Amino acid sequence: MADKKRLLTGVIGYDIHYGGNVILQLALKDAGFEVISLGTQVSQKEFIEAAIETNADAILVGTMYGMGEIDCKGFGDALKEAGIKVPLYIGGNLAVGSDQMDASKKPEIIKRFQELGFKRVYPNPVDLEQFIKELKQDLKV
Amino acid sequence: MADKKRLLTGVIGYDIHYGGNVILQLALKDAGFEVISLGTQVSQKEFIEAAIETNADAILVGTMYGMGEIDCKGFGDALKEAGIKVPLYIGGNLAVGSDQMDASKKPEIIKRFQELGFKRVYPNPVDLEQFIKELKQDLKV
Amino acid sequence: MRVAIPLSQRKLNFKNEKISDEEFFGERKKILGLWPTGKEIDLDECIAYHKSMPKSKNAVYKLQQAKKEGTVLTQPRGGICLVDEYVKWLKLFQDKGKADILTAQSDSYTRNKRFDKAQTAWEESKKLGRSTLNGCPWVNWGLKESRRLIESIDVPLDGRAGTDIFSMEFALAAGATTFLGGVLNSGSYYPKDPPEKTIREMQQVSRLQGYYTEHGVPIASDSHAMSGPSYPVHSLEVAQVIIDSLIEAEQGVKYIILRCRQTMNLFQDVAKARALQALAGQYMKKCGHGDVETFLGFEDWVAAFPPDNAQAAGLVAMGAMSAHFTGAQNIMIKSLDEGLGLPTTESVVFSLRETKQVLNAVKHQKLPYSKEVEDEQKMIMKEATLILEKVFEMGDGDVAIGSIKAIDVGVIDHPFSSSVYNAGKVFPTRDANGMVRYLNTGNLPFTKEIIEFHREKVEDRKKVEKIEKDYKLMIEDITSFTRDV
Amino acid sequence: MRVAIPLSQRKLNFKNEKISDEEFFGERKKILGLWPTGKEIDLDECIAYHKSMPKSKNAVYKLQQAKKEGTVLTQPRGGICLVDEYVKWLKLFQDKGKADILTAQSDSYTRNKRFDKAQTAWEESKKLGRSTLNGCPWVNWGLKESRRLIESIDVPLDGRAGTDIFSMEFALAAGATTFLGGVLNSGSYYPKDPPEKTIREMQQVSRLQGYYTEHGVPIASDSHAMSGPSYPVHSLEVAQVIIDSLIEAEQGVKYIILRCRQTMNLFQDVAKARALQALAGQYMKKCGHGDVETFLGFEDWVAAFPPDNAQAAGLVAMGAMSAHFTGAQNIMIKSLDEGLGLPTTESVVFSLRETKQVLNAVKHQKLPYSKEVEDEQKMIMKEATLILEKVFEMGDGDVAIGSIKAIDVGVIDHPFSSSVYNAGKVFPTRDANGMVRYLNTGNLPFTKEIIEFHREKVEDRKKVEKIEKDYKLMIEDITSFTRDV
Ligand code: B12
Ligand code: B12
Repeated sequence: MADKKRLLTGVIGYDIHYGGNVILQLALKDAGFEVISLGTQVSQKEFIEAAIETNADAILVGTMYGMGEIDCKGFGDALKEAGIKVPLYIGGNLAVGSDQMDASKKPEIIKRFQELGFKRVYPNPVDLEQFIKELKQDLKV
Repeated sequence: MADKKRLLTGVIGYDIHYGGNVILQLALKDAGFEVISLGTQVSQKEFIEAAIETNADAILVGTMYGMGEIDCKGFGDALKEAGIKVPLYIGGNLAVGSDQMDASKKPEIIKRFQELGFKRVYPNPVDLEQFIKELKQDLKV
Repeated sequence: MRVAIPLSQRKLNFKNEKISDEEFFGERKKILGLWPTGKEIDLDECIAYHKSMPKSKNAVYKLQQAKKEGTVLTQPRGGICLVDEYVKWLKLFQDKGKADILTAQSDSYTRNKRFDKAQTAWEESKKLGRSTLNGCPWVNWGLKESRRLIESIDVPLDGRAGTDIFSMEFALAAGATTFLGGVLNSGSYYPKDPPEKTIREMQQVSRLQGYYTEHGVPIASDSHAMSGPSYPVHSLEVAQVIIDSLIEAEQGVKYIILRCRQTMNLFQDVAKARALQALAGQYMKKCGHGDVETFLGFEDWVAAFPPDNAQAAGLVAMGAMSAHFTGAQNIMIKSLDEGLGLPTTESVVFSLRETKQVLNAVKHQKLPYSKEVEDEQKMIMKEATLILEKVFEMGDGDVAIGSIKAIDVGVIDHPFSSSVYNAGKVFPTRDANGMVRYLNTGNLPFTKEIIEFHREKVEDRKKVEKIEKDYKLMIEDITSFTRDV
Repeated sequence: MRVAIPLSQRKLNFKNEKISDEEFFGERKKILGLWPTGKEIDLDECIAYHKSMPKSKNAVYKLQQAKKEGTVLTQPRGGICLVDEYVKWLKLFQDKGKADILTAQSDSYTRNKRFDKAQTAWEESKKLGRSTLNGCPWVNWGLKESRRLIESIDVPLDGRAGTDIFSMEFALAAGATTFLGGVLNSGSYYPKDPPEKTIREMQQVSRLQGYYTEHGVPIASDSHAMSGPSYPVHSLEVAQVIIDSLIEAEQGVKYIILRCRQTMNLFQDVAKARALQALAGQYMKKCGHGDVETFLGFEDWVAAFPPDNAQAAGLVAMGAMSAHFTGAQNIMIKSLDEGLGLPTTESVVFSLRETKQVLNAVKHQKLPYSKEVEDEQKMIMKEATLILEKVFEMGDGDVAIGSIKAIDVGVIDHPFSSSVYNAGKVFPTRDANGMVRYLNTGNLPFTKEIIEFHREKVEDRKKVEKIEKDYKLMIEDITSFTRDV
């Protein structure tokens, strides 16, 4: 148990889509991680406080309802300010509207979230195996 | 019975789509016409011979399988040659391919068939009531 | 990290009883004061306004007609924040999609009373020329804009705002005639709120609907249970809808749409719909609400949709078939873009037209009698009755109080619910024959036999399909509908 | 004007008997001589060629596997004359549409042996860069081009050429492994040919398929009845498919797809499919063809389709549901463009993906037992048996001769058939409950009770729906599926 990497996860803003997050947690646990869940409607502040409290190795933000970009404004900076250096990930529906989900829009959306401080960005549909592979790589497990 | 207009109808070329023609016949009979049916796979020659034989007041050509334009080449001229002056109509699928059925293509298709000698041209979907109205107008009934 | 306050530390200072006029109007005043537009609403004027509307724009009359004629009214979802744009959309849905009822859902900020955030996003959207809000900010719109939306259409509008009472005030004032109900459902929308808060808010919402109805403007409440990424759990859904209906009826709601959600199994859809109607009838009568008129509403697969339009179209048509055979008066459709994001108008129109075609094609058909379907119905009724009776017992006859206590111990439980007050022990899955079963019954008050029945069915499937872990089963259930064919 | 030659003036100088080698090869020689490419075909080489093909490209093996696994193989229709273009199409259907079997239908000129006209149109198409032919001109293509088409794909190809024996020679030679059968069906493709001509040609076609099979290359024949603008007529369809199968089997065909066509009523689809399989089994055994392996094929609504893609998508999904519940091994789909014209590739891919999604969604489900469905099945079997027994009686035990005589008096009858030899007295319609019935039973050898049953059902509908004239009923039946929703 001791050497398990600890992941902090939650759904940001006013979003209550919890189903995907539950599945994500199950998959991460199966992949050998310790998972700390903050549930839904998690504010930036709550993420930051929990990250400090739990000494998490990474923060995994979920957002489904399309308004995540507004909710994530200044997130990277706030983390820096709090002295948190662990990598920040986001996955889900990263914009409002099906026209925004086209593969052609992905690079632009990813870039926008990277600028907000996210290390890696996963617009839906997410390949969880791929994500876990990259996460392990980043965390050197 | 005596004053009923006599219509000659059939499906041209190698086309065997008879269903629509049966419905057409039923509708025309209901509208007070006498209908002479030539069935399917009717050649230009058969139409012309029958027109002379029956002294028909109009010729109604059906075509569904998309290749009707090839089958109708020179039809107008052939009728003229045979001294037949009654109006010639065509209806159905007037080209091969769903992309040809777009409303935007209609004027072009109608023109092509008019040049082949057709008085009026009805690309699918056909409004039978509208057709019968126009037919009655043409035949002054 | 975030924990629920234990029940012992919470006060349940209310009952399943009609809210007094005083309390009702006092509460309204508080709510309407939350944003400047609140003062635009004058209840008497609103009722007069409704009465001046054509009857064809009232959902209740239309549902009654559908019941008489045996037809299914189609209804899309949706909502965006730009009124001009949304007027165009709704007209398209109505004229090209032939929608019988239209919808305007409030956005997530509005639902959470963050009118400040909604205002900013709305302003920004106007600048951008596209909606950055995922719904309709009724409160920020104010009465004039809200009415302009509804006046632009010829069919009834569903104001779908849940326990979001301020939005509902506006949607009602603007002419909407049907609303999202769902007392227990709403809990999931406010994950940090204890159930008593949600239920209390729902009472206010229902009371407002009842008020309109009492003043000659029939309003329908759409009672439906929570949904998640995969199958609905039948008996729990039935029990929840009935609890919702009872709480709503107590406040004076006289027209309730019992919402039945697609299972992907036509026969179980029918069994559930019949169970729901039969049991709702029993309980409404028993609780003195025999005068409430219920309708059956159907809802397309509310769980995860495939991101491919063609695949989505398959599920949409299946939903339409089920809606017909359940005998529903209304079907809430999903757009082809459901799995992607807020839909394009074409995608909504497509679903509407496709749904209507299927409904037309099966219009005259009846489901042949089958004892297997009847047995399935009986099973659902038996399970739901156990839940309902336990709830009444826990509340000493008060269904609202009983529900709160039941949620606390997991006698009522929502799979995948975001509420921190939710037990989260119950999960759905299907068995080897494609019937939805309980993967876990958690603390549901079921008999040993029932628990055994579900367990056996699930174990059977695990063997047949060679799946060992439960969570793999859950992922398989979701992905089997969403993955590439 | 155009009249059928009376039966008394026609000679029926053949039997339902396996064609002798001599006759078979003699006939082949004649046919292959009709166009220069004919000499490219060498039977021994073709059989060797088939044996060098991967098993996964043989439809029979794939159907057998589907039977074992309980899956439904999807298959689009289609055909155009430009090979390069069609290769692209087929690959799309296979890779994006996930089609399990692909199709290449011959065009209408080729079917009518007008290879001269097909040649001109092909040349012109090459110049235009778009196909002006409505199918594949196998004969004009010749062996190399035909093989190039089939070599480009990884799944079996259906050569769908009916009694068009020259096309079939080429399609078989090129690697196709399943074909359109339908002895009586084919009559409608050659409206001026008396049935004995069509049947004789079909015998040759079946003999060729049998020849390949006897030499170790299993080939499947797809037996299916005629279609028109509206509903299929069940018992007639069942009888026809069985007659076809018997005539085909007599020539050595060992694999037969019993094709069952969508009625728009899931339950009647199932009843018909069961009736067809049960009765086919009985007759095949009775006639000494117990060794023939049959498969159940399903076919999307073969009648008039709506010209709107969304509406079409609804019918396509309904077809997929029925295919599953009938227990079919294969479904022949319609594209979303069916009601318009030869489809775009997107439209075919959409239908394929939609179909597969529905099949996946219901994959594990079983149809609950219902006596009503069983009664429907029994009724269809009873009627079909009356037709079949009459045919055998009229042919003194010879089903081919019996069929010809039966067609002559309308004991076999095709609604809306183009054949001048067809009685054309039988018409389908549906009853008030959406079940397909006979509007007219014409000269079908039914008992008074059966005739009365159908009449009553239809009269009942007429009353309920306030339709007086029969032909208005027929138009209503067609337009109810094709008109704007
Ligand atoms: C179920 C559902 C709901 C349920 C949620 C219940 C619950 N407890 O979860 C209910 C009914 C409550 C609901 C409500 C709403 N919903 Co909703 N909902 C859905 C639906 C149908 C399925 C979501 C789901 O569970 N998918 C299955 C799971 C397994 O997938 P997932 O969520 O995408 O998660 C996966 C990945 O994203 C990834 N992942 C998740 N988190 C993370 C994090 C990281 C770091 C990584 C790497 C990966 C990752 O892993 C998961 C497993 O594979 C979707 C549409 C769809 N997708 O089919 C709409 C959808 C998400 N909802 C939507 C909307 C608009 C709403 C509402 C705002 C509607 C309204 N106006 O009221 C409200 C939201 C209110 C709120 N405050 O949030 C929109 C979002 C619009 C957009 N983005 O353009 C969608 C897309 C529907 C649509 N097409 O319009 N919804
Ligand atoms: C049923 C059908 C068949 C049946 C026909 C049986 C029969 N006895 O009629 C069968 C199975 C035999 C068949 C065969 C083929 N078919 Co077909 N068939 C159809 C289908 C599904 C319905 C046709 C129908 O009956 N419609 C209903 C009737 C009432 O409508 P209608 O025919 O359009 O007729 C109406 C109007 O056109 C109008 N009308 C008709 N004639 C006239 C004349 C005048 C003057 C006027 C004003 C109006 C008028 O009145 C009618 C009543 O409203 C259509 C697709 C569709 N539409 O859904 C394809 C379709 C017509 N067939 C098609 C094809 C390609 C074929 C085949 C060539 C396939 C092949 N390669 O083997 C063969 C044809 C062989 C041949 N030699 O002709 C294509 C044509 C392609 C194109 N134009 O681009 C279609 C469009 C399917 C498709 N999307 O690919 N077919």
